[in-house]
Amino acid sequence: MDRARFHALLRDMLLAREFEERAAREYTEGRIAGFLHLYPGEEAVAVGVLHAADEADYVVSTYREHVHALVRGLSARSIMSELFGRRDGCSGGMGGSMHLFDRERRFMGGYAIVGETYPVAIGIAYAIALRQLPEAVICFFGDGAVNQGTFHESLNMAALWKLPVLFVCENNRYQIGTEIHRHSAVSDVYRRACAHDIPARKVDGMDVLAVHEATLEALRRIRAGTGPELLEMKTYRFRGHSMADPGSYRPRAELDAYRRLDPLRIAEHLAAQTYPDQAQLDAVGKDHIEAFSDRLQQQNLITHEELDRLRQSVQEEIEDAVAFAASSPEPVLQEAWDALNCNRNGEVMI
Amino acid sequence: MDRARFHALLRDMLLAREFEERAAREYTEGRIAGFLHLYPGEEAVAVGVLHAADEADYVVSTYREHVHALVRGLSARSIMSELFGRRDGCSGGMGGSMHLFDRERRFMGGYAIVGETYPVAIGIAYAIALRQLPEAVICFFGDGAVNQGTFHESLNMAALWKLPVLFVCENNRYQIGTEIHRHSAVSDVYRRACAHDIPARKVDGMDVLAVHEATLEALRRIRAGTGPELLEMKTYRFRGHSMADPGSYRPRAELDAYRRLDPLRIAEHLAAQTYPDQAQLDAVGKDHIEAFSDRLQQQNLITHEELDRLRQSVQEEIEDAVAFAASSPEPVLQEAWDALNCNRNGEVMI
Amino acid sequence: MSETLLYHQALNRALDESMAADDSVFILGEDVGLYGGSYRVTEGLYAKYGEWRVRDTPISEGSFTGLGVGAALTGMRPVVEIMTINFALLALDAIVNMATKIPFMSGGQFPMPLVIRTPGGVARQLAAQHSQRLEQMLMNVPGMRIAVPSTPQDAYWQLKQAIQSDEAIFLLEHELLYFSEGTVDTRMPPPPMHRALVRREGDAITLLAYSRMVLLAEQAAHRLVEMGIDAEVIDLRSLRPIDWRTCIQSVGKTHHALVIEEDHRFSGAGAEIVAQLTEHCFNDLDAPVGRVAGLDLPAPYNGRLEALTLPDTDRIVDAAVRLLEE
Amino acid sequence: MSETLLYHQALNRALDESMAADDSVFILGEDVGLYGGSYRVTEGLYAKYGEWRVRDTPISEGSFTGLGVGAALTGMRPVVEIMTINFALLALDAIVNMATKIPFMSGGQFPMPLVIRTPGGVARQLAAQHSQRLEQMLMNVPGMRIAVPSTPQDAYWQLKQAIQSDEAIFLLEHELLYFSEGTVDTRMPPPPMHRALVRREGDAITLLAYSRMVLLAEQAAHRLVEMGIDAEVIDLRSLRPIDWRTCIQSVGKTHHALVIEEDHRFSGAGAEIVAQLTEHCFNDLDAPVGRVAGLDLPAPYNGRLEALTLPDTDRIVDAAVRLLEE
Ligand SMILES: Cc1ncc(C[n+]2csc(CCOP(=O)(O)OP(=O)(O)O)c2C)c(N)n1
Ligand SMILES: Cc1ncc(C[n+]2csc(CCOP(=O)(O)OP(=O)(O)O)c2C)c(N)n1
Ligand SMILES: [Mg+2]
Ligand SMILES: [Mg+2]
Repeated sequence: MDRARFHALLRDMLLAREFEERAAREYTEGRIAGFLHLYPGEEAVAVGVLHAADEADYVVSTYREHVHALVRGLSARSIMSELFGRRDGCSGGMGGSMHLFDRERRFMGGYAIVGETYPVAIGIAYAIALRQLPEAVICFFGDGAVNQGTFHESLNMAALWKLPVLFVCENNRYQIGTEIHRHSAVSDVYRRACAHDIPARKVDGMDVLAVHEATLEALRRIRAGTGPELLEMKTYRFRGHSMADPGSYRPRAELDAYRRLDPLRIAEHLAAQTYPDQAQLDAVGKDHIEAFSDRLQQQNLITHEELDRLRQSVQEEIEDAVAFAASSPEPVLQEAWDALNCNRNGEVMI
Repeated sequence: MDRARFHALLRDMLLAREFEERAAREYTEGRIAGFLHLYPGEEAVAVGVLHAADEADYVVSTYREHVHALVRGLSARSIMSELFGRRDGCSGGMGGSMHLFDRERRFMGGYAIVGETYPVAIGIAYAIALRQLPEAVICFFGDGAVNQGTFHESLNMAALWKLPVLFVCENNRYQIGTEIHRHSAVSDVYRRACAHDIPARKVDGMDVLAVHEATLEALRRIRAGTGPELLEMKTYRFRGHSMADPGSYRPRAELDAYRRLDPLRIAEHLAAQTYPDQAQLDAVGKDHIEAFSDRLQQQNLITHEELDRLRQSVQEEIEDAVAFAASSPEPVLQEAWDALNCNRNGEVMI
Repeated sequence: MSETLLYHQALNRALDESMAADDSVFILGEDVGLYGGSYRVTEGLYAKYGEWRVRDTPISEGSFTGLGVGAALTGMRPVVEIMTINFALLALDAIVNMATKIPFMSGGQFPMPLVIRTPGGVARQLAAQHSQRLEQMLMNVPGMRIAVPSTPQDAYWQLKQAIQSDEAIFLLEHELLYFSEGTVDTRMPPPPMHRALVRREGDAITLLAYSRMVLLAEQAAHRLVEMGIDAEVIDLRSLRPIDWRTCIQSVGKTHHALVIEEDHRFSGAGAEIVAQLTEHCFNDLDAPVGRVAGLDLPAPYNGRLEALTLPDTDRIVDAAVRLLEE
Repeated sequence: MSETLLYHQALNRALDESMAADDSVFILGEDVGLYGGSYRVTEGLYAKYGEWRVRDTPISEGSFTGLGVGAALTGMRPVVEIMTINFALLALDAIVNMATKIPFMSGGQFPMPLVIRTPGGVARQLAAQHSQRLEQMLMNVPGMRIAVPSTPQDAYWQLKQAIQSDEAIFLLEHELLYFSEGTVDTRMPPPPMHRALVRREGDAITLLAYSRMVLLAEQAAHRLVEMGIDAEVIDLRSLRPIDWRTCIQSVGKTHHALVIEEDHRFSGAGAEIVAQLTEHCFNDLDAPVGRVAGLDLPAPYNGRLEALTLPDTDRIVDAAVRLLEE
């Protein structure tokens, strides 16, 4: 087992948490606007999955995609700048939180209309298959998103033509305020793949190693041309759906149960609350990250000092990203026109 | 076993065949226009299913719905008039072949955009469930139609809320010119229902009694409130997709195989043709209808004379329908405006 | 019975009263129930009327809108909430090909007592996919009516009228109006749903607007009055049909007209208004009918750029002044 | 290299040449392969290029159009056939929210070399759900280009240009034009894709039309000439953008303009044309710009009624004469 790899996984989880919590703060302070959907609680999914991807693979994501982008290698600077709406943002300030794009890293976008990631993913995969390249597409979506018609439409085509797509469901059990048993007749998402004979399984999405292993295996088969697969990651978001959502639809008992996933059990004394405040989140939210770092320590894969250094460097990186974003200039209107007409190749209209 | 019921099934199959073949002739002669999708080969499905329905049940159908309407009790006159575009048509000449409606008989329309029948059906079923009535909705669709997103969207909602819908797939193995293995990863449609835990099975759609039995059972459960079910009827259309389609995409061997379903085996000497001409259709097409009438005769459920009389009466009924349609007046423009504004309740605009 | 209500409360009141009065009214949409609606329009109704009449749906816009169509065929009066208009593209087949065509195609057998309500317009930095103005798309669809309330009173009136109507009605609310306040009289008999209302009388120029743009038009009118220009403000209230008579009367008096719309300018809702007014008032007009509209650009996320793509009071005032100088 | 070709053959030629020249071009849609396309546009290409480049799809318009978008992101040049425009409603999210917005939202990182072609317009008695004219819906969408060829030559040119372009282009063909014949020169350099062309010169009135309506406009012009009215006919060829300069020049000469569109009149494509021409030519116009358009009624199945809902030569001639009398 590779020490460096473990550190990398852990660092990205820490970075992800730090990035998101900082984004929340910047939002509250008015430097980020619009809709902001955060990822705390789900870090093991993005980190486990994307560390299994090759550089040549493509990633298609949703509006809850900062962490996907970050783990994929987009700099915290370019993402934070995008959230700030600045010129140095990865989408030039035009896209914002829900529309991060990076051509170079094959980060093919965050899509904000639920269900759009499937067709985009199978389209990229179609191009790969047509050209017979050893590449794969990773397609993220939520549990609510599987009720959009494009899910089955796209799965059918992917299976029919054996397209190289890994469908990754981030099942956090909620479609905004609607719990999964109230939005889906079958709440095990992986079981839906039976309709198209697509190999599928569920994975503990709070365990970064389980996620990572499952993804590595699936991608190996997919690149060999055996067709699409689906992984359902059972996970949970600690925050509301977006910064606009207080999350009051979640019963206390449920939140408690997920808190108990935290091996440090630091959450228990918070049980009196129905929804965590900032301090609680800081404590509770770390569950799987804390668990993972504990495990690494126990197995001597990381020392206390190394862990501290990781934490330190992550904080510095985010600090730097915010400073960078804050000083990045705002785009001007001509840049918006240029973005729109990027594909006009200089043709003059009218 | 009820003699009268058998005769009724047989008569409707004969009527259906006669109606459709006559419609084809009228189309060729220019009295019917637009798209005309015919049903020969699939009669056992409509007849078996709809004879199992109650008056209070609702039927939602596609553009290939003349026979559904006919078996549901719309007069041949009103359907033929509609195909002729006349005032006495069941849709007043506004809808045509693909849009037959009859409020009184709860024939809730023919829909020509593939995949529309599901939401309409679950909407009616929702109203039934909300009012807690012992009624059911029968929703028809083809094998090609299951790839439309609304299929899974609607099945999920039907299962989630236990809506009283019987989903009936008329799997004739073709989406126009695209054979089922080229349009669906899983070609047993009934297996797709696993994605929503909906009870589903396949049925020999060339056997009217099998269809009838399966439907009776399913409707009994559905009316008792156990939720939706799905029946996949394996069937075949003898003609092209519509009158505009010569059907040259179907391999001879396949057509031969289906011809062999005809117990009279009168088809075999036609094997040299790739697509049946009218005479062949007349001969071949009768397969399951001939088979069924043979069986009734052998079991002494019908006499030769009775059969002849049925044939005779069916021909007369169609003859009468055509004469009626031909003499029905054409609608005038004001009637079109009235149809559009049927729901305006006299409110004067502007 | 006048009260001061927020726009979303006025809508809630209309729903509540309609549901209390008529069992066949039910609501469905994403998070309309337990959550109370993303803009609080359905707050409290789930507890009051139960899950069958206030139905939380999966994310299946095409099918749950179609579900509304099917239910309406049986005489129910569904009120479908599409969470925002941006998702209505997924339901357009149900709206255009089903809801608006069935009454016609069935030869008039099936009325369509269906209401589709949805928040729309450009809110604040929601970026290109969440800042759409799709009213134009439905304007060309026979069998459709489009109501665009700009005040809590109209929100209350028009939603109630829409629910009572047997026609398919699209009620377009504006995301930035939900927390605007206004007096709502629940007793006063409402004007017809599609009647345009003169919000301010004047004789120098007619400002025609709908939804949130009415507020901007009124502000602009105040500024214009200070400059000695007496502007008339018309709130169209309905985009299909449009109450031409009220518009034409006004232009007959002012001889100048300016349309203010949030739509992208090219082929937006304003185009039809300009076309019709020109046709009907050609000889009355001293200058071509003007348009102040959104730029032909998707909404940028960046806040300053976003603002530049939209009409504002300054631009309306400028355009009015220029029009009068022509 | 002039040949006489049918419209559908001209399209087929454009596809064939584009596919031969560039490996990244591929076609997908329902029955485009083995079957050869429901209007024969893709005939022969499946055998020639194989199933990966001529892909028969399931009935999943939303997703296979989106598949085209995804493929275009990698630099492929997909040509998506939507079997008829009536089914495009199911693909509007892919078209509007994905294809046209990605280049913008990504800050210009991703061009969109995607072509969506589809037969549209009113054919013969296909009834309300199959007789739609949805071009209007796309006109208000920034990032979209809409080409509307009326001749085999334009069908050939514009489809080739569309495939070569890096922008999202909607090519609207007309179901009643597929079997119309015309000369196609495959060597001549084409005019810009959006350039309007004067089909007939005249100085009394400008008839503006697109797609099949151009043929009616030309017929009407001949009749008008016989009546001593020298009409100019402009084929717009593109609905987004519209080549205003050509239109304005013509109106500057004729002082009268009549728009002929198959659309429903209310808020159809013609509205924007009237609005712009009025704005730009207000002082040149001797009468308001007129419109001959479809009735605001879904298409009835009955053939006589269907015909009554559409523009025909008589109605164009009448409208022109009346316009000149004003
Ligand atoms: C088509 C569409 N409908 C509705 C919405 C509004 N919406 C945004 S996120 C969301 C819930 C999605 O839930 P899920 O797929 O489980 O993802 P999660 O947010 O839990 O990560 C909804 C309904 C949308 N963006 N797109
Ligand atoms: C959404 C949509 N896409 C395409 C079509 C064109 N079309 C009409 S019927 C048909 C095939 C349908 O096949 P299937 O569902 O198997 O029914 P069948 O015709 O075999 O009865 C197609 C593609 C349509 N009407 N609607
Ligand atoms: Mg979720
Ligand atoms: Mg079929």
